[in-house]
Amino acid sequence: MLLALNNVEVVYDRVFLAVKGVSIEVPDRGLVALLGANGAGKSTILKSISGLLKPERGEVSRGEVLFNGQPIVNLDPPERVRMGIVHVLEGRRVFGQLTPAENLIAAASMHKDRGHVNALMDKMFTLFPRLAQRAKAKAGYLSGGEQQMLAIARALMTEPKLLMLDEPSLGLAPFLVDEIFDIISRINAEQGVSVLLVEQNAIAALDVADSAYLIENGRILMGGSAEMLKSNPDVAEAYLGGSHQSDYHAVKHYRRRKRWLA
Amino acid sequence: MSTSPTMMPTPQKPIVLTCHDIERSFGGLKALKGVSLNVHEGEIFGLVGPNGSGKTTLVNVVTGFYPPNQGTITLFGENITHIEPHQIARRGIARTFQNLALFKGMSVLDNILIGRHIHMHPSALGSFFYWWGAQKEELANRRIVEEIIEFMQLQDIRDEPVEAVPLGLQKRVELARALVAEPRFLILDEPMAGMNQEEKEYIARFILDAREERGVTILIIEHHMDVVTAICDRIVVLSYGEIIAEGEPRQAISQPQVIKAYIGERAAQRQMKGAAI
Amino acid sequence: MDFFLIAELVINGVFVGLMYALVSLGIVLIYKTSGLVNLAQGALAMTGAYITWMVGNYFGMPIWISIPAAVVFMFFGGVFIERSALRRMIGQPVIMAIMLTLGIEIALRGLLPGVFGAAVKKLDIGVSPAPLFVGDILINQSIMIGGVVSLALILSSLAFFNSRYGIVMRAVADDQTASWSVGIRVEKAIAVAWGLAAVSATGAGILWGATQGVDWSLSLLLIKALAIAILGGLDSIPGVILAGVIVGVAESLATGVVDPFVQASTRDIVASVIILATLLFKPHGLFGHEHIERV
Amino acid sequence: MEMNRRKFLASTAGAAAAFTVPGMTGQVFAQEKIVRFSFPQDFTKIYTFVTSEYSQGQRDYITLVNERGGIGGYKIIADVSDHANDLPRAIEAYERAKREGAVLIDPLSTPVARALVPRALEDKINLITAYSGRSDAADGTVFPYVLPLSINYWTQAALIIENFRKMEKGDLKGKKIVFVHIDTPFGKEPLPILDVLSKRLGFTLQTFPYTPPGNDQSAIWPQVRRAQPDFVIFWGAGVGQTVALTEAFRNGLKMDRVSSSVWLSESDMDVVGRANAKGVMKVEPCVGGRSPKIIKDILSDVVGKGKGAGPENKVGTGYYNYGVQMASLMVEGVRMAVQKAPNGPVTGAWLNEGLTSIKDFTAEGMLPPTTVTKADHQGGGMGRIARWDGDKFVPVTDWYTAFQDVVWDEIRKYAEEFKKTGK
Amino acid sequence: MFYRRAGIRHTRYEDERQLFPLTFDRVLIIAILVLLLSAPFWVERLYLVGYMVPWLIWSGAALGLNLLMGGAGQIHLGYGAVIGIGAYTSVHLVRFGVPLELAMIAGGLMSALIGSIFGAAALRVKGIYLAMATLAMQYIVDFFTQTKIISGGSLATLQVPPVSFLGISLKGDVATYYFCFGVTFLIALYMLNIRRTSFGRALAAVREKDYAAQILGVSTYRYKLLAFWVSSFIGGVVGSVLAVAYLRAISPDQFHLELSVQLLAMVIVGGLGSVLGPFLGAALILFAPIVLNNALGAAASAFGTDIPIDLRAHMPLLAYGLMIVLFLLYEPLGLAKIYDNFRKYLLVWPFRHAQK
Repeated sequence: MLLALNNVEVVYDRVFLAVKGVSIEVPDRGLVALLGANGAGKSTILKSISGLLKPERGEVSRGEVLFNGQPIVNLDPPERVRMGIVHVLEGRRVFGQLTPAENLIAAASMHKDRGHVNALMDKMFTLFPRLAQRAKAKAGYLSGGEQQMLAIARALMTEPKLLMLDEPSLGLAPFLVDEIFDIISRINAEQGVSVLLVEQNAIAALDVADSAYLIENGRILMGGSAEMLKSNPDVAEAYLGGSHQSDYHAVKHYRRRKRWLA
Repeated sequence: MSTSPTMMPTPQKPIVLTCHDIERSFGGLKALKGVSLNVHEGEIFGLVGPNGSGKTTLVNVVTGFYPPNQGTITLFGENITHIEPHQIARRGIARTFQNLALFKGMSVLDNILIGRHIHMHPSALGSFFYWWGAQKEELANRRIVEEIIEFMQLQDIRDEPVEAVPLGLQKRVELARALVAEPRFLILDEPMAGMNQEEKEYIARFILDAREERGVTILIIEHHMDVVTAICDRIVVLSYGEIIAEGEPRQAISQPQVIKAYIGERAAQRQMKGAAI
Repeated sequence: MDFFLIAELVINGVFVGLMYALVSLGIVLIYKTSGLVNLAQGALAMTGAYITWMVGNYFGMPIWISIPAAVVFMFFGGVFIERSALRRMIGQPVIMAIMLTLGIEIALRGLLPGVFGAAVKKLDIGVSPAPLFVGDILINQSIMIGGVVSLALILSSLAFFNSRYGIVMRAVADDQTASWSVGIRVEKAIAVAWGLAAVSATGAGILWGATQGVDWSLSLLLIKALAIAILGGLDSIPGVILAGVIVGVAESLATGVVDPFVQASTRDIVASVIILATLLFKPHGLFGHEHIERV
Repeated sequence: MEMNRRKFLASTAGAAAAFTVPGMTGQVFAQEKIVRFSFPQDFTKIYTFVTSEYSQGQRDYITLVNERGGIGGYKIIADVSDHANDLPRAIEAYERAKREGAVLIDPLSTPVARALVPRALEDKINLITAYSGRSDAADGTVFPYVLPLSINYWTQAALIIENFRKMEKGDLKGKKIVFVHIDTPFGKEPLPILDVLSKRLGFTLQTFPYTPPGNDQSAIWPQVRRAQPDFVIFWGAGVGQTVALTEAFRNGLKMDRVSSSVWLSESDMDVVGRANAKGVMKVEPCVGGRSPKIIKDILSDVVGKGKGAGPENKVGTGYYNYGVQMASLMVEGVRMAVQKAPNGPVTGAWLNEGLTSIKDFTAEGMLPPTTVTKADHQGGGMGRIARWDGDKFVPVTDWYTAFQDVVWDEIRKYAEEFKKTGK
Repeated sequence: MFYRRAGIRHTRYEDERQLFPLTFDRVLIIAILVLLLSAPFWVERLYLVGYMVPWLIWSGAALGLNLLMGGAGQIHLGYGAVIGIGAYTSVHLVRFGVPLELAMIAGGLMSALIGSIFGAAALRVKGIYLAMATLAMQYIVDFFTQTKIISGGSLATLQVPPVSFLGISLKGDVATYYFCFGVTFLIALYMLNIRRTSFGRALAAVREKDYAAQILGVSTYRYKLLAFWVSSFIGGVVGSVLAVAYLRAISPDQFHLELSVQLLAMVIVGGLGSVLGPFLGAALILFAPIVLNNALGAAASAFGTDIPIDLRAHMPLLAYGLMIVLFLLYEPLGLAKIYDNFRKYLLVWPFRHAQK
């Protein structure tokens, strides 16, 4: 197993428990999705893996995070990146004042060899030809899709074993969503990079993922293979708002009325 | 209680809020492209759509934080398009925020008391002559606040520092702070984000009660479709700053363009193929 | 008004402004990387000058040894300040960080004169004080060399920012969390920024110390440096050069043109007026592009 | 570090322990006959350039007196502390001094002296304001307990102008004098005197203020140069003085036509460059260097015995000697008081009687003949001009005084004003 | 044991809204007031005039600054200048023959007026930028205070004539002490009252989240300006007290940046937003250098230590700076927080945990 979370708890500001006893596994070369509503704790789980809780005054208060069998909870984010974990943040967060090329160089701070960095950059530009075209512009002026590609390319510069993506489809046009998800599948398949994907767009995510976990209110509600989840009626209920099966809606509605308004 | 969650708006009911052809852009990005809608008195009006579709921007335009680049907003028949938020508050709007905007370092009670601001007469000199000035007003307003505290069932945590209270309760405190201003129009921005089923039900109940007992018109942004369909009278679906559907909730969200923009492209394709979900 | 006088004031103002700009370079470096304004920058300049003087005087080293020694010492001094103090200020209100740097400023003003004596020290870097006239215009050799050296140092810092590590530091300036996420050692980059800020302060301290002598009053360079940093835009190095020249010339002309009319020294409030005017009318400064805390 | 080590005499600091053990020192010294002086001074802020040397001189002289058995059986205790030019600390020091029975206080700071004036007048404690404080305190009728005991800034300005007049063979008509000064109350103080004198003697006066503390005057001196002055007076302290001189030299001004007040020292010259500053003049209120007998005595009896209050190489510097000068005047005051009332009681009034009876005192040739009366607290207004020869300050005039009518007009004007509002 | 919340039940809002709802706190505060009021009868003059009077005055000023910084969250690096404006206005008026009572109010009003101009910057910028703007204004005010018409002639000293307050002459130490005590007491009482009224809550709302305050009907413009107005008014009144009761002769350099920084340090070391904090902070910042200086002197005499005079003289400055640094690093909430922890400990004693 490449990554394993055992019973992880995350606390913000020493008071607010955001993640409660979560256990997750990502196999080597696997593509795993975390699904759930806004604020369910998905991003927090990613941050507990990449170590980015600290700037938000959060910490893993219990449980262990194992990467390649090694505990990493006490490591700083840069050390984890050097082990092969990279995190593409929600909202892309490219370095807006830097050009795409500089974005890539900045992410290669762990490689001493200049030639190696150049080779990696060439690779990225072939993987994302649109970035090569705009290599001289400031990254802040790229379109949303281009920025997302840059964010992924930047992450790949660290030569990760595990690529974590937080809402890569956020705010992108539908055709771009497809493109991004295709790229993610390709990276997973062709380069052998394991992917841990956080998505609200559950259906799109389940389409590409091997397996997935459903997170709600900081807990894992359900986990299993993508096929299994897809066929589970509760998943459809929770993530499609009952918009397809009106009889489900009626049942729930009735139940709800009884509970809420009695 | 006898409210039907599927109560349809009666056309005769007067209009509370009108947005007419609202446009707003940030830098080069057009967040709202000619949005128009009406909210009627006594309605629970839902605003749904994917992240970044302009829901919160619209609410910020209505409450005066981002003056629109184009279009007009009318509240209770009065044009409020370029009015400051604090003046809009005095015209009967209250709102909550997507990412909690409680005042840290203060107790729950004080947080709710601030909600009474527009009904009080704060004065530097009045504080100086507390016993002859402010005390009477403070006590009178305290009574009203206690009513809301009871209504929202916040008695236990009244004196706790607000940041020490669990997130679900903080949401409730924020709702109490909005309600205590006795608004005629209440805007809730994702009041149930990150809540579990039980908490969601609590909030939904408070929302319905607020409408029922206080006659408040409510505009709500929410991602939990079950809740939206259960309590909203009408909804509007936004995508890329445009209204792509509106009407009765269940009907509105089952339209193909909504599925495409909100539920997911591939989901729509699968649905067309008739695959089971 | 005499044309030659104005010309002379402008020329000298340019050089003086560049020397101020070297102090504010450090403020900009720190603001860029960690988003806080270092009010101890003037005191760091003073410290750098004291250390240079100390190496020369106590160990009898020639100036070409004492300057590099002080630069190295101060680099690690800057790193130490960041490590031991400023790093803990992450997440604290702005006022706390401001106050912390003020506290460091006060402590340094107590420490250095306390240890080495309060009397003015002479720091000789080998610039002749003899008059140098170009026609009717006097070029102040000390500040001319100071200005040229400052400009060279600022330009080389610009060049540094295009190097690989420079790009990393700019990335940190742009988005700390994102930098962390791609494996940049953000703390190290910020510590390096502090080190470099201390080095630029040392450079300025040595140049000013050679002009005016070394004592606590070197820490007063702070206000000029702040004015330049704010006018330039707080996060812009080219801004520092232009703003430095503007502040230097404005001060020089205020002294030469305004003072005789008002019979008072307006020099000090030039910096203050520039700060205020910038913040009120163009809070981003001339070149600042980062998000400014506007209401 | 060795050179900067300054020894700290136990006796000088002893009373400071009183804070931790209130009343202790009072008992310890109760058996002895003592006169207590308090020297809270500014070692850390504005007056840093002068305080340590000045204080060293004061303490060395008092040690010398005590080594020789004191004055008429009285030992002199001097409490030294730092008030950092900060009023709460200074007032605390004053109140402590008062409680411990100090009869004299020398704060060596203008702002502190100002705040202490009303208190000292009320408490009848002798406030020494040499080279600081209010210039109008020379009027003893209005300020009975405030004693500058030295030439105030108005007199210093008058002495400088008189010297220029002598250099121009008695006539300044049509000459141009430039006054470069720090833009603080202290810097502006001589202006009224210079104005009156320019009218009376017919010279034109041009003034250039610079921003305190004066570490950058590069825009001032080009203007001075272009004004083509016959004489330049530069008026500041500490770093402002050295920068002024450096700039004057850089601008090619004739250094032998440049003059300063008393605030110019040998270490300033080191900063400027000893050779560059050659020819510069300053006002000397007492003899500088190690030639006076008192300084020689200190070297042999105090410093030589390891009881010096500071590094030996500072003995005999300008500011050190100012300290000795003031201490000798204070001690002379004690001597006169003991003559008048040998058994005390030692009070401020007792010492005041002594101080205002000092007559033609020269401290064995170190001072100009100084006479302090109940009316004149300035001591007669004598000083001289010395010129830097590249190595030391060499006197170029005898002790003299000048334009005291103008000075006293100004003194009375302000004293009158003080009387009107302050009492 | 006496310090208990248990068993205290308030049945009326009035009771619960008392300034000190706990009996023990009330007893404690009354005891302290009695001690302070009787101070002239048992405190030596040295400590009364040298310590208590400046402590009261500086505490009052720090309270005023804390209203702005802790209460409304606005940074101010030029409070010394504001105090100076009040001092100069009232001293000029008193010299002109205006009674002190009026002159104090006028000083407060003038400070409030000019202080609100400082506040205008707060409407444009905040955080670090506001700090810089107020710093710049400190220098600009300094420049104008230096002018002859304000600072008064070539000696630049304005003597304060003997004054009386409500018919009592402020010449003696005791009267002066009570005068300062009264003013600071009123300011402290005001601060306590502000915290339990809508005015104080509105300020806090502006401090914490100005956008949320806006939508609750709080005009951030208005309250930011009001905060500057009120705190400057307090600064002005304290300035006139400082001038007539303590300095007795004022000159521009008494109100320079050092004073501003000193007050800032008091607020921070004492505890942002606390009413108790400024009193503790003022005591520490004012007296630590003095005590240290005296202690060093004592050490020098007792052990004959060989401390160089320059070092000894600079030690208090060094300690002052380090104190600020260490407080910020180890207890950013200041002395008031330390006291609060202690009090909480007492509240639950003999149990260990106060809460959570």
